[in-house]
Amino acid sequence: MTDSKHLDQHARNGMLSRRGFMKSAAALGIVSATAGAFALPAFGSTPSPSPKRGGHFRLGLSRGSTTDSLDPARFSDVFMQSVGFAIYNYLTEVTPEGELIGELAESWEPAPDAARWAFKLRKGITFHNGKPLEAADVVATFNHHRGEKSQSAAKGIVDPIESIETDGTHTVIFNLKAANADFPAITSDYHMAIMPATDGKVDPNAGIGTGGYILEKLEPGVEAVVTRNPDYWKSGRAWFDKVSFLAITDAAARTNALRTGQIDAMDRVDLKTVNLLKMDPNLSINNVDSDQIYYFAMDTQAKPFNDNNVRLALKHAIDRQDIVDRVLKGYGRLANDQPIGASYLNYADLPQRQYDPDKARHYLKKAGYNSLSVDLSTSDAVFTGAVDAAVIYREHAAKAGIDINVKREPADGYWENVWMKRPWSMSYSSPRGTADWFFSQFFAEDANWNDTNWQNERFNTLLKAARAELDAGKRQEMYAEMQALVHNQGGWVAPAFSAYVSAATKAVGHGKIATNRDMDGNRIAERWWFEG
Amino acid sequence: MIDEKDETTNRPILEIRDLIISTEGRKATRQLVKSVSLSLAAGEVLGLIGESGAGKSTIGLAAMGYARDGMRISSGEVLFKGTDLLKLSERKRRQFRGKRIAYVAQSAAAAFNPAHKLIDQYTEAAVAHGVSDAATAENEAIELYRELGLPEPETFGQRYPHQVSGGQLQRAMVAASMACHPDILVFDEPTTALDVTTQIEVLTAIRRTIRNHHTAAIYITHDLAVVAQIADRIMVLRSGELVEEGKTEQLLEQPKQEYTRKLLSVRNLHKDDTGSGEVVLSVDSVSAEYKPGVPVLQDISVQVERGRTVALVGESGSGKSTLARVVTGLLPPVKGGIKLHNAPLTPTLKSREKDTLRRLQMIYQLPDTSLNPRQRVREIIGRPLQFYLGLKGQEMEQRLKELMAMTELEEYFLDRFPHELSGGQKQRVGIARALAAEPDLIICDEVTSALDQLVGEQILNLLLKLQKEIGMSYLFITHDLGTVDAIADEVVVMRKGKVVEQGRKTDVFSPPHKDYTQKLLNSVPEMDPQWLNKLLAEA
Amino acid sequence: MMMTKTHSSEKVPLWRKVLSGLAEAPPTGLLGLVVLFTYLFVIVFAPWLAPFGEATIVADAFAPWSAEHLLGTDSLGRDIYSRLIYAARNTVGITLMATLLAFVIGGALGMVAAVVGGWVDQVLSRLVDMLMAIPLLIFALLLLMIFGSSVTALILILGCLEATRVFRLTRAVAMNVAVMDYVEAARLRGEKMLWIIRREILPNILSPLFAEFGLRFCFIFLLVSSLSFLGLGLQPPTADWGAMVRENAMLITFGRVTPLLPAAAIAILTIAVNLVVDWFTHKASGLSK
Amino acid sequence: MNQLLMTVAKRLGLGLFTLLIISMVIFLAVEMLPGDIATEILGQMATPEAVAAIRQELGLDQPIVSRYFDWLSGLLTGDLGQSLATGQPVLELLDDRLINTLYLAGTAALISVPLALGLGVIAALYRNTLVDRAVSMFTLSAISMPEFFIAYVLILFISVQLGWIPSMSKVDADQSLLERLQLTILPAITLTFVTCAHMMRMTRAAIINLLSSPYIEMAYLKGLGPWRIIVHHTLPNAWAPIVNVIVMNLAYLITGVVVVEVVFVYPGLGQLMVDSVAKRDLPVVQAASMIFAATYILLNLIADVVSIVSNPRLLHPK
Repeated sequence: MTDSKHLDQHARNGMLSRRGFMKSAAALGIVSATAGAFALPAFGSTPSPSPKRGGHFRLGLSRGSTTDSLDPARFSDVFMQSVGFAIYNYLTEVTPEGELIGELAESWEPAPDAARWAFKLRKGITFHNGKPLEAADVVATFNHHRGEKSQSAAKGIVDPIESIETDGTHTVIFNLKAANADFPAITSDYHMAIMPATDGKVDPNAGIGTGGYILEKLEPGVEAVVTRNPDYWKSGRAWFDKVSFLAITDAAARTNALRTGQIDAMDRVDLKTVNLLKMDPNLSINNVDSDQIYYFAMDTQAKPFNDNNVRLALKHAIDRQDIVDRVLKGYGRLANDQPIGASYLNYADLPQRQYDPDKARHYLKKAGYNSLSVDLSTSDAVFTGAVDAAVIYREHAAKAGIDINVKREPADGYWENVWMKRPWSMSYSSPRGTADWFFSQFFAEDANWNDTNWQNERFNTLLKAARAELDAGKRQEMYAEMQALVHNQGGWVAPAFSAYVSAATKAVGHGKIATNRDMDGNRIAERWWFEG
Repeated sequence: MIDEKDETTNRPILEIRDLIISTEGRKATRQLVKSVSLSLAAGEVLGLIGESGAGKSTIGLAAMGYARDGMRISSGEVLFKGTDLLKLSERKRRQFRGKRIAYVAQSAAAAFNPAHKLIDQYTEAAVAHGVSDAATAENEAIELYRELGLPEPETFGQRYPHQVSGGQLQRAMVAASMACHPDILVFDEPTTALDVTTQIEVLTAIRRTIRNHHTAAIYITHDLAVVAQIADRIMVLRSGELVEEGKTEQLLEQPKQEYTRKLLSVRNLHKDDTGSGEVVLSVDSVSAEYKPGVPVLQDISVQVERGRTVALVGESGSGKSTLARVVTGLLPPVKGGIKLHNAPLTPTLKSREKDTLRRLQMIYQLPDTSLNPRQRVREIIGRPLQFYLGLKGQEMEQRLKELMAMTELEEYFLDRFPHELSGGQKQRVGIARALAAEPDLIICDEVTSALDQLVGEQILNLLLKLQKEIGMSYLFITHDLGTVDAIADEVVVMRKGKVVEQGRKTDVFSPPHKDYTQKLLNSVPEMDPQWLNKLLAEA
Repeated sequence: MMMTKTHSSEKVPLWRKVLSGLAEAPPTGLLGLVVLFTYLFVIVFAPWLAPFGEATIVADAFAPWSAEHLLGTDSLGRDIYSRLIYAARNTVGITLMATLLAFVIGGALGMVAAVVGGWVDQVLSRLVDMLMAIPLLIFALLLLMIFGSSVTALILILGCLEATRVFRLTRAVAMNVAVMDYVEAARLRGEKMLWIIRREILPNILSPLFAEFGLRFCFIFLLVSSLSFLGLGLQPPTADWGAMVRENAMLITFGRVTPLLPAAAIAILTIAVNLVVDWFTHKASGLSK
Repeated sequence: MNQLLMTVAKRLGLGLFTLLIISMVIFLAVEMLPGDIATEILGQMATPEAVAAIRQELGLDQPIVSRYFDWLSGLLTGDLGQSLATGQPVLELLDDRLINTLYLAGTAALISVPLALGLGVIAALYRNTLVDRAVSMFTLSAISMPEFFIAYVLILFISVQLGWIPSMSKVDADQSLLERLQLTILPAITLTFVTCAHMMRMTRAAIINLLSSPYIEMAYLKGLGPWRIIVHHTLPNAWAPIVNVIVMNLAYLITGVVVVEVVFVYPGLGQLMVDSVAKRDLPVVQAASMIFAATYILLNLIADVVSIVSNPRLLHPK
């Protein structure tokens, strides 16, 4: 029927490698975009076996907090994100295959260059309160995150937008400050939930969207309950009658709830006991490869990290496989000191850097050191096992004559006081939709979270040029060079991409699970179902 | 079970044979009662007398088949109407206790449960033993209360123990012991904790009860004069052994044993008047109060001359101890002043010079609480030497030995802890501590009342000796007129914070007396078995 | 033994007293003592007893029990036996220090309040009432967030907070002693407050304080492990029993025994401490009779 | 009776003052925490502009003193303010959770207090025997176990293996009392383990302490049985210390059960408080602290009242 569906078929038949698939899909996207319109078929992959409507789906999630808010500008973790994707729709959607398709947007086009984007909205969609979706709602939604007084966590993401205007009731035009070929991907960000506007303003706490489920109640830190939206405009989605999102912070409590049938699915399986959990015949463990990256960020302006030889020494002084094996218990894969993973459109397959104490010593000598002692700040606030990872790294580096002094910082206030403040600290990052998005936020000279203080002229020039470049081949070359620059000169020692490991009872069915965010791209409520 | 009351008039109602009671423990046991036998006929009153450690209370409790924690009845028989209580199970024994043999404890204030009303504590035993129902028992209680002269007998039982005075409480306890109409009553020092005037009321009540109900009784006391009023027969005990036994009159008039004679001959101390005219302490028109507006002392003036003893006498609540607190500075007076050697003393303790403090020393009533149990005697006595006089090393050692000698204590006691000493020895340490400061005046607060008679007498002797040797002055607080007679040069009789009478001992103690002094003097029991009868007849 | 009653012969050497004390000890007390000494031994000689380092990764994760790794390895491949031994050090060390600190602060202030009385007592008591009204766990949490959860901060904060409980008890028992005549005698002598506290009060309240020590030790230990549950206790990779139970707690729900080992270590220690405390207090109460 | 009222009035006054001071202490402590609601909500995603905007919106840019007095004057007019994080009125946030917390504490107390008293009485009755030792050992082992350990073991046996009671105690307002009870029973048992030993030991000690009293000997000499002596003669006089320790444990049950809430996913106040501290949601932290502190003060007041009522000396002065 359509190319994308065709591709999907191939993927399932194993005819295309994963990356091969990505590349083809990317080419398709670009071609469509340049062709002027982005015609949209059904939504991503059609569910495989036999989806059945109905049932009360109970989902145990780890990061619910009593301070959770319905305001998408304040979404911060998997709990509210998953609720958000159940009750809201977005302009665009990332399919499980990593393809960007329209959701509320029927099509979009850059006009005339990549600095101005026009999105055509679907017609006939109504909000839960009965109000029809119009361009003004989209404008108000984006304005909620923009401007001087924005309190949104997504402010940085929408910063490139100069102004937004409407063209009729169903077209929104974004004027960007500079060209950006990847702009449509940004609109799929979980903060950008489209809300109804009254007098040009949205009420972010009303919890009203166009999504497949209607919010029944949110008890922050306890549960959120949604019921199926009978008038949902998508077909073949939102199978459950009712979904309860339960906040279960404790991993053991989550596991027990799943084993005793009090919930149907859970996130963040405890990796220490995952092998024991696998023995339960009623459960299935979903190990979803992702591009969530764990890294050690060096301040490239601070001694001794201002010497690239030191950075290279440290990059060679870590046994990445050991980290994956011990900290991630194998649920992850090697990273290569740069953030762009295999799921990205413009992934460059650079040679994997190996653990090589001799090489590390060599670079250390080149930098003028016989031995080196450095402080590494970390905390389990970064990710579960972060301190363990640092301790293991310390053991690896010791073999290269580098003494890493692991400094455990208070978990509380880590992001405020440690990360980007200390010369060397640990951090993690979820994947961003595109390489540009990631680089702009973390490696560009003016990036908000340039946690390595990295200033590379060639990189910055390339980044700007690539945004304006609409030729796929040239873009790929540029991004490949940028990835190499970060890999060889950047301040990240990135050992691993972690997998999303979740579990569900065998009664729950699903298609291919998306890799872009946890719990099927946070769209578990919309995409999963109970088997007949 | 058939009541055997009538059948047993000739046979002893209670017989104890070869009773041995020893301490319980993993270490070598010590015998507290060494093979004592006794018998009690129906209606008979047997007095058990002796000093502390004589085993008299232990025997009294054993008569009920009961031994306190840490003690064990190791052998012997306790036959109640022929039934050996010791051979019964605990459950069976319980059927005798309170029902056939009842107990009256030393301090009713402690032996009544503070949480329950008096009437409930009366009816409890009767109901528990199935002798009568609560209502009947209550009526009987009211009858008994009336009989014992308790105020408002109908409602008296509705009070809680703390709402009743000591003498009334002791009478209430006597009443409670009668709840099951027992065959035997065991009185364990029932008047010891009372003031002399109250003692008479209780004694009268006890005697009346026993006689009216023809109850046999074991009466335990350390005071021969008291037991003389009530007992038909007396057993003198010492260290768990029988010293002598006999009919009351016979034993009082012709004691066979030296120990008994000693007990009889107490309070024959002699005291010469030792005036010197030099006033050491002068209390001038002192008034004091704990709560504003509630005076505890009113306009008291007392002078103590060097080498003399002034006794403050009065019943509890008379304010005599409060005066000591005022003198020592613990309670600043609201009016009046105190002079030491004519130099005015500042009212509060804090403002007094070290040397002033040194000149005024104190000896306390209870040697157990006045010596720190965690300090050795050396430290207790040595501290004032070091603190006031700055002695150390050889000098200190020398002085310590002198003080031990002065207080007639062995030198090796210096390394003992207080709990390793006897009561009298402890009190001597207290005296040595006071002497160590080389004071001008020692305040003695009831120093003998917690001690056995003979021991107390030795302490008084020591105080007298010291007075003679070093010319010590004493302000002597006591409720015991016998003691006053023995030691004082001057007497101040106090009542309710006021001085009733004051003057030289010879004057105060010879007629004509003021009413209150008269009453006090009359209340002191005498060895004459007819004393109580006479007193009651007079009244 | 023949002994003349001279001053010098009265001094029994300490070791003999200890020996005779032990001979009279009830079997439970002895058992407690033996356990405590075993723990002490382990704590002192931890580096020699532990075959591997506290945080060193020595083998694959979850290695089974073997000759080389007596109790196997944990999820990171650290030797559990070695960690148990080091944990003794950390756990007992921190808990003991915090408990001692609590007793030093709370004990000292409690005695001052009891002896001095008046407004000093009022102020201290009200202050303590107030501090006690703030839930301990939450307050500890707040303070640890402010000052960071280093070992020093942990000891100081727990010590200070628990000191309020100790204060209450000390004040109460010291009050009972403060009304004794021998304290009045010392006052009348003109002794300074500190002397009275040190020589007259303290020796006489040691036994109830000691009894409290056992329970307080348990409570502080539990607090440390609760805090580590909430992520603010001792930080990894430092081994402590509470954290070891916590780290492997998930295994309990699968019926595995690993978490039982540190838990048992804790339970045995607690019981031993309380057995010894019971024995001492029992002995002390016998002494005063 | 008069004295009782006086005591209550005095304590209440003092309690209010204490609350005032505590509110300042907590306010200050939360202020001293690194970061504020803005940085905590935005976390890794914080930009200075967004942080500043949130601060301005919530008035966090005002000086601390004026913010404190704003909060205080709100409190005096019965307004606990809104959660900084969710904008919900604090009262709404609290009420369900407070009920849940009280329900759990109540259930736990209903199990543990009688159990502790019973065990304490038994231990005192059979003091220094095997029974006493066994009770003592058992309760000591129980308190030496971290709460979560006990909880996991209970879950293993009762929920996972036997499947009797769900492992998750997610109560809500719609459930019947019975359903609630079933869900609350596991956390309540866990808390029983934690609190029982302390109360039991105190009961035993308080009773044994009184057993050497003359009036107990008197009761023996009246021929009464051991149970009657303990229950009727000892216990009434031991109430004061026992109630004190019961009250301390009740306060703990209400204020200190965060860990149990986490393990059993029980929506109580503790979790709310910890989350709010983590997010620096000051009005919620303040309100929860005030509730906790007031609970503590009231419970202590109750203990004092019980001490007075159970002691005729205080209740009926001469």
